[in-house]
Amino acid sequence: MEHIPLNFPFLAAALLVGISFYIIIFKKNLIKLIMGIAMMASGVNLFLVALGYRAGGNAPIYTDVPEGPMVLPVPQALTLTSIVINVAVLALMLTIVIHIYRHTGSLDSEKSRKMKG
Amino acid sequence: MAALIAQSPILIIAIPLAAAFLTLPIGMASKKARNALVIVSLTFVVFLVFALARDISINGIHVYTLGATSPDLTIPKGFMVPVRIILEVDGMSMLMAIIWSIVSLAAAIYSLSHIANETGQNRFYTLLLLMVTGGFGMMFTGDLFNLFVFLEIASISGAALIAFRTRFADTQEGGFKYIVVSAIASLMVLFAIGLLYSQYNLLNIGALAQVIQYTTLDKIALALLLIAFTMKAGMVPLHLWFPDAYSVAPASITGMLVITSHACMYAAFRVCFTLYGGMLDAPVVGWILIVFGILSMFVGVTMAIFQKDVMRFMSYHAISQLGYMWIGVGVGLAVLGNADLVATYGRDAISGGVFHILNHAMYKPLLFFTGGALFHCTGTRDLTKMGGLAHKLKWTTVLYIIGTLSISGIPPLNGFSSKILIYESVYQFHPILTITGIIVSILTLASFTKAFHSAFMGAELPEYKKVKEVPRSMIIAMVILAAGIVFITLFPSLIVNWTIHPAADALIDQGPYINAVTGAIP
Amino acid sequence: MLSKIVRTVANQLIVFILIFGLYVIAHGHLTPGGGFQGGAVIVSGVVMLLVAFSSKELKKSLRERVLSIMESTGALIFVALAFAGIGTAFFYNLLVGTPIFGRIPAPGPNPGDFWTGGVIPLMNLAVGLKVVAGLSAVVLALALFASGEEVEE
Amino acid sequence: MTFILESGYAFWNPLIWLIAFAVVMVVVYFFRRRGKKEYKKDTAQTRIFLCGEEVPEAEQRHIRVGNIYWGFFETLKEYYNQVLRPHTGIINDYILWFVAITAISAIILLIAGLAK
Amino acid sequence: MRKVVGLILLLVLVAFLVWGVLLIHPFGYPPSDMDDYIIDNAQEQTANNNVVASVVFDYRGFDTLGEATILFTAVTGVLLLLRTLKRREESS
Repeated sequence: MEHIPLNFPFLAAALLVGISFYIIIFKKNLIKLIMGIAMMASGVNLFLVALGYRAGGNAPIYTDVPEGPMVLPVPQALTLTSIVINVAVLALMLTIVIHIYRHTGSLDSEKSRKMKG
Repeated sequence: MAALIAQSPILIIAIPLAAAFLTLPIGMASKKARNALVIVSLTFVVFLVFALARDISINGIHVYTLGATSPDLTIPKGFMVPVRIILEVDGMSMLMAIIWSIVSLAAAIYSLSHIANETGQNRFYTLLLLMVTGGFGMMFTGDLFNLFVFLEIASISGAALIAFRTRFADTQEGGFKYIVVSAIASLMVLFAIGLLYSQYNLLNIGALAQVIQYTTLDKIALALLLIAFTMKAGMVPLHLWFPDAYSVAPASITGMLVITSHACMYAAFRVCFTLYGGMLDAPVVGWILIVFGILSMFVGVTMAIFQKDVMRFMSYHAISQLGYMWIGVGVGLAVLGNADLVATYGRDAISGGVFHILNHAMYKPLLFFTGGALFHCTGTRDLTKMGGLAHKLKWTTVLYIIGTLSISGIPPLNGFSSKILIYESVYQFHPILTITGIIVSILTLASFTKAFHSAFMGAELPEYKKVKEVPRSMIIAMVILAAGIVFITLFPSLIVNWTIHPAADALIDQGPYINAVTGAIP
Repeated sequence: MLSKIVRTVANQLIVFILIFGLYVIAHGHLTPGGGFQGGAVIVSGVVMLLVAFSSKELKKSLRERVLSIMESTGALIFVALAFAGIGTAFFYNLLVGTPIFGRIPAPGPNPGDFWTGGVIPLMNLAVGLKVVAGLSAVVLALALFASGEEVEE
Repeated sequence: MTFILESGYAFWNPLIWLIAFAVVMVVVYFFRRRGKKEYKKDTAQTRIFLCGEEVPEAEQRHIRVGNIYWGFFETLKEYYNQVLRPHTGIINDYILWFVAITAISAIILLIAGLAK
Repeated sequence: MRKVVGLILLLVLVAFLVWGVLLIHPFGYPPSDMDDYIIDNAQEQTANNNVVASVVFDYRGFDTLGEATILFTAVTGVLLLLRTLKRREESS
C-alpha cells in the first residue's frame, strides 16, 4: 500500500463514480439524473485513461516525438470510444426527457411513474 | 461456399449493419424496396447462421481475427497474447445466434403491418437492423470491450424503439427507464473491464481466462459484471424496469427485446463459465444465481397474475421464465468443480437451462406478438376492456393457445421437454428447487387461463363488432414461431443432441474456448 | 437571432472553424486528432451558427434529410473500407505498401509523411463526414423541436 | 430418428403423448357424432337459456379480468402488500436496488474468498 | 429510512470501488505486454505515425465501427423521436 499517493487518479475516478451514484439515487430531477450519468461516464473515462499512463511518457505519436517512453495507446482508444458512446446515450436521453416534459409537464421522477406494480 | 462460411461470423454482423445504413436512403426512394431489403438481408442472415451452425457442429469452434493477415491468425507472429479483436463462435453463441436470427426475422415480418400506420418507418427499420447487429455482436465477440460496444448498440437502439410511439406518455417513460438502466449497467461493465485490463493488460476473453488469478480485484470486477448483466437480463430484484420498458414497446420490438435479455444472460454465463471458469468460487456464484432465480420465478409469476395490462402481464412471465434458466444453469455452475456431480446431473441441469432459453425464445415472442395483435385490433392493452375476441381473431386465438400451453409446460409441447430436464436434474441438487418450479408452472397456467378467458372468451362485445383478423404478415410471423414450437415439440432429442449439448459443453469446459485463441501459436 | 455584430463575426469565424476541423480530420494519422475530434470541431461551428442565427434560418441551408443521407453515406464508406479487406480479413489494412497512402514511415521518431496510414486517413474522412452530418442533425433537430418548428421525417 | 429425450433418470417421448392425444380426439369426435343432427341456427335452440330469466347483455355477461381469482388475491393480501412495495415505478429506486445487490454480492464473494 | 439504507449501501459499494482501485498497479507503472507490442509494431504494420489512430482504426477497428454505429443509432433515434406526427394529427 506504499503507493497510495501515486494512485490518486484512480481514487478520484472511483470517488467520481460514487458521487454520481449518489446523484442518481437521491436527486429526483430527471435532468440532474442525466447529469449524474454524464458524471459517472466521466469518472469511468478518467479511470480508463489513467490506467494507460506511464510515468514520464509521451503521447504515442511518432511525429517529431521527443525521446522517452510512450503511454499506452489502447486505453486512449477505449476512452475515445467510450466518450462517443456517452455522447450518443446523452443525446437520446435528453430527447426522451423533452418528450416526458411535454407529456407530463414535469421533470420530477416521482411524477413520471404511470407504470408501477 | 467454404469461403462464405469462413467469412460468415463477420458477415452475420456486417450484413444487417450495412443494410441498416442503406435503409434510410432506399426508404426515401421506395417503401417496397426498403421492406424487401430488410426481409432479404435478414433471411440471408438466417441462411448464414444455419450454414455456420452446421460447420461448427462438424469442425468445432470458429475464430475470426479482424484485420489480421489471415482470419485464423489469432496471435501475431512472435508474440504471446492476442492484440486484435477476435470473433469466437462456439456452441453456446451459435445457439443464441440461431434464436436471434429466427426471432428477428419474425419480428421484421410482423412489423411490416404492425407499424404500417405510423410515421418514421424508415428510421424504425434502421434501428431494428441495428439492434439485430448489436445482438449478433454480443453473441459472437470474443473481446470484452467489444462486448460492451455491442451491448450499447443493442441498448440504444432498443431504447429508441421502445419510445417509438411518441404520442403516448408511457412509452417515453419506459424508454427513459430502459436507457438509464442500460447506461448505468454498461458503465459498470466498462469499469469492470478497466479493472481486469489494469491487472492483465488484456481484453480478449480467452486470453484473460488463461491468466486470471481471482484476486480481490477480480472479485470486485466479477460482482460488477455479473450484477450489471443480470440487471440487463431482468433478474428479481433488479427486474423493476423490465415490465415498464417491455410493455410499452411495439410488440415486434418487445419480442426482440426478450432475446436481448437472453443475450445479456449469455454474457453473464460467458463471464462466469468462460472468463472466470475454473478459478471461480463456483458454489457461491452458483448459489447467488439459484437464489435470485427462485426469487425471479416466484415473484415474476405472482406479479403476473396480478396484472391487468396484457403486455405487462407477459413481461412478468418473461421474468418468471428467466428464473428457470437461472436455476438450471446456476445448479450446473454450483457443481462445476466436481466432475462426478457434473456428469450425474450438472450437465443435464445446464442443458435444461439452455434448452429453456431456446424454448422461451420461441413461445414468449409468439405470446408478445399475440398481445400486439390484441393491441392492433382493440387499440388498448388493458385486459379489463377486452372480451370475446376469439369470435373474430381465430388465428390469433389458436396461436395464443399454443403459446400458453407451451409456456405452462403442458406435455407434449416444447416447454415441457426443457422443464423436465430442469426438474429432474435440479431435484438431485435440492428438492425445493423442483417444487418451486412446479408451483410456478401451475401458477403460470392459471394466469394465462385468466388472460385467455378475459381477452378471448365470453360473448362478443359490442365495441369489437367491427374487429377483423390481423393482417397477413403478422400471422405469418406468429406462424413462423409456432412452427418452431411444433418442431421442437416433435423432435426434442434431435434438438438437444444437435444444439443444446454442444452449448452446455461449451459452458462446462472453458478449455476449447481458450485453446481456440491461444493454442494456435504459429 | 442575435445582433448583426454577432452574425457577421460568426459568418467570418465559421470559415476558420471549418478549416481547422478539416485539418484535424485530414491529419488524424500524423497528429492527435481524427474523424471524431475534427467532426466535433466542425459541429461546434454549426452550433455557433445555430446560436447566432436562429434554427429557422439555419434550416433553410441545412436540411435534415440531406444531413441524414450524408450520414448514411459516411457510414457506408466506412463499412465499405472495412469490407474492402475482406479478401484477407475484415478490416485488413489493404493499402499498406501501395502508393496511395501506403508509404511506410521510417521507424522511430520522424517528421511525418502525409501519404502514410493505409486506409486510416480515408476512414478518418468517412467518420468525419458521418460525425459532422450526424451531430449537426441532432443539434438542429433538438433546436427546431424546442422552438416548436417542424422536424421533417 | 429417435424421438426419445433422455433426462438422466427418466425419458420423455412426445410420440406417446401425440398418440394419446389422437385417441382422445377420436373419442371426442365419437361423442360429438352422437349429438342431435337436427340443430337449427338462429332459433331459440341456440339462444342462451337462464331459468327463463332475461339474459343480460354481452357486456354484463362477460367476467372481466378484475373479478377473476378474487379469492386468491384476498388470501395472499399480505404477500402482495409486501411484494408491491419495491415496485414504486421511480427510476432512482431501480438504481438503488442495483447498488444494493452489487454491494451485497461483492461482500458475499469476498467473504467466501476469505473462508477458503 | 430509504435515505439511510441507501446511503449505507452506497458507501459499501464506494468502499469496494475505492479499495479496488487502491489495489491496482501504482499509477504510472502499468503492465504493458500488449501495448508495447502495438507501440513497437504499429509503424511497420499500419504504416502510421499515430499509434492511437492505428489502434482505433486498425487493431481495434471493429470497436470504432461499433462506435460509429452507436453514433448513427443515436442520431437515428433522436430524429425518430423528434419526428412530426403530422399524418397522425390529420387523421385524428
